Amino acid sequence: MRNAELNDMSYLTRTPISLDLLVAEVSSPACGGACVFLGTVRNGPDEQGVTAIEYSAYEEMVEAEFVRLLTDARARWPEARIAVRHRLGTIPVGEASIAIAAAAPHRAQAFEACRYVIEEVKRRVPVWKKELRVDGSEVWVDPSGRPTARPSHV
Amino acid sequence: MRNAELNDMSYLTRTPISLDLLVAEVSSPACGGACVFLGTVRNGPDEQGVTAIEYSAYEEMVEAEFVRLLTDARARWPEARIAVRHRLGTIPVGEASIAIAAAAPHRAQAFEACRYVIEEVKRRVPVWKKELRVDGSEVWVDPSGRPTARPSHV
Amino acid sequence: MDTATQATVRVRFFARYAELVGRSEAAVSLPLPATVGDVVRRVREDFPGASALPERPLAAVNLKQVKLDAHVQDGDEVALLPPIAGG
Amino acid sequence: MDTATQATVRVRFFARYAELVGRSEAAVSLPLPATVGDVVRRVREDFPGASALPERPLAAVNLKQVKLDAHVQDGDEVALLPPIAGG
Repeated sequence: MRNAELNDMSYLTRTPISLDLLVAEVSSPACGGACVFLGTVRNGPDEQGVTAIEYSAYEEMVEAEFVRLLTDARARWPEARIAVRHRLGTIPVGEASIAIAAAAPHRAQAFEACRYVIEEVKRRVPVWKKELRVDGSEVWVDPSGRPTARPSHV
Repeated sequence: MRNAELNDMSYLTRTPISLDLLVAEVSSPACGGACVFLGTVRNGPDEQGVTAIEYSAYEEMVEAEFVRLLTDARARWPEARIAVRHRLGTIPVGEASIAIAAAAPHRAQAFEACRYVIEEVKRRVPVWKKELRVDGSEVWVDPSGRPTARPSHV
Repeated sequence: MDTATQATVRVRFFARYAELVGRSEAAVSLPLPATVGDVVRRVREDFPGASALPERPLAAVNLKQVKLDAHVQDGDEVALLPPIAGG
Repeated sequence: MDTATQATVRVRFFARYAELVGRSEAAVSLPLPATVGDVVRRVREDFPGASALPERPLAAVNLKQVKLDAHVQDGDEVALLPPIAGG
């Protein structure tokens, strides 16, 4: 089953992501384990009063890149069933910007496939973040780690 | 926050586990990533017509063991926030018997803490499974892997 | 027998072991000092189905896994655990 | 100029780059053969804020990341991408 491709479903959403629904997309009687990763907007000690992050994307390329990325993941873990949703727009602290669910017959495959997808997303899916701060300032997040532009979750 | 200990909440349940609620227990503005593991009842090619698994436990020891196990996990990943629920009773194929949520400032910690907890659960939390099969037979699952008694998810 | 040299422990059986022994718990008295291994031997002798239990089962005392050479005290709860299949 | 030796590509700017250039897209014509690097140079010369773009930005042609020495054809969509911060 390749839900996302078959139904031409978008990997992008502008509304909160339901974990239970995402997991339902990958669950199957043949799978004994599912690993889910949630990336959430952070305002920790490394951040400077972040209230939300505005996510934007090269949307057509995000869709194309997710198809390629999930094709790669399925080649590595043929028995895994993987679903992913990336949220765009203004996302408040604590809410999820991305959710990945990977179900597999054995749990090691589920953990590995899920981890692979998030690492590849960070590397190749064209999404950008602008931190919105309590003082009203707005700062583009530079993943290379310049002081004024920390990634919200790394 | 040690929700489970503070509120004297049980790690055991006899009703379906809500992932969204479990994740809400661990989410925090300081956490940028959360990893969730779900163990689900499987009826794959290795199983022989499993319709459900009946889970039983040494319940008082499960509670004590989870306190020890989570104390160990928090010593290894002090910034992680971890919640776990193990379901008992008759669980149909496809539904979750266990869910673990680990949130942390950085995603590597979340993945590692979540994986640690499920591996330790398999090793030391006194829970037993009896497979209920379509032909009406009932077979205790022997995790050491004897042919008539495969683990439902390993 | 002097009570100071005698212990009564509560023994609990779970899952397949409870089915084999036909009960989920039993009280066992034995002279001190005694180990969990002594409790297991006594159980295997005294209860009909218990001879089918392994000689060296997984065991817990007072909710914590122990080795069979661990000592027991009067009032302890000793549990005999089939191979753990949690998760 | 002969159209066979000339390409017009659609250039798209995203996130911080769109802010720097003050627009989200532009049409750029240039003689063939041409590479993505040629498109970047042309953009940095022709558009006011674009001189602040890096000389070697991340780029995609037709929705796929490419190196700057990749060739472009007439009708291609060339995107200049700030460092990716997805997830």
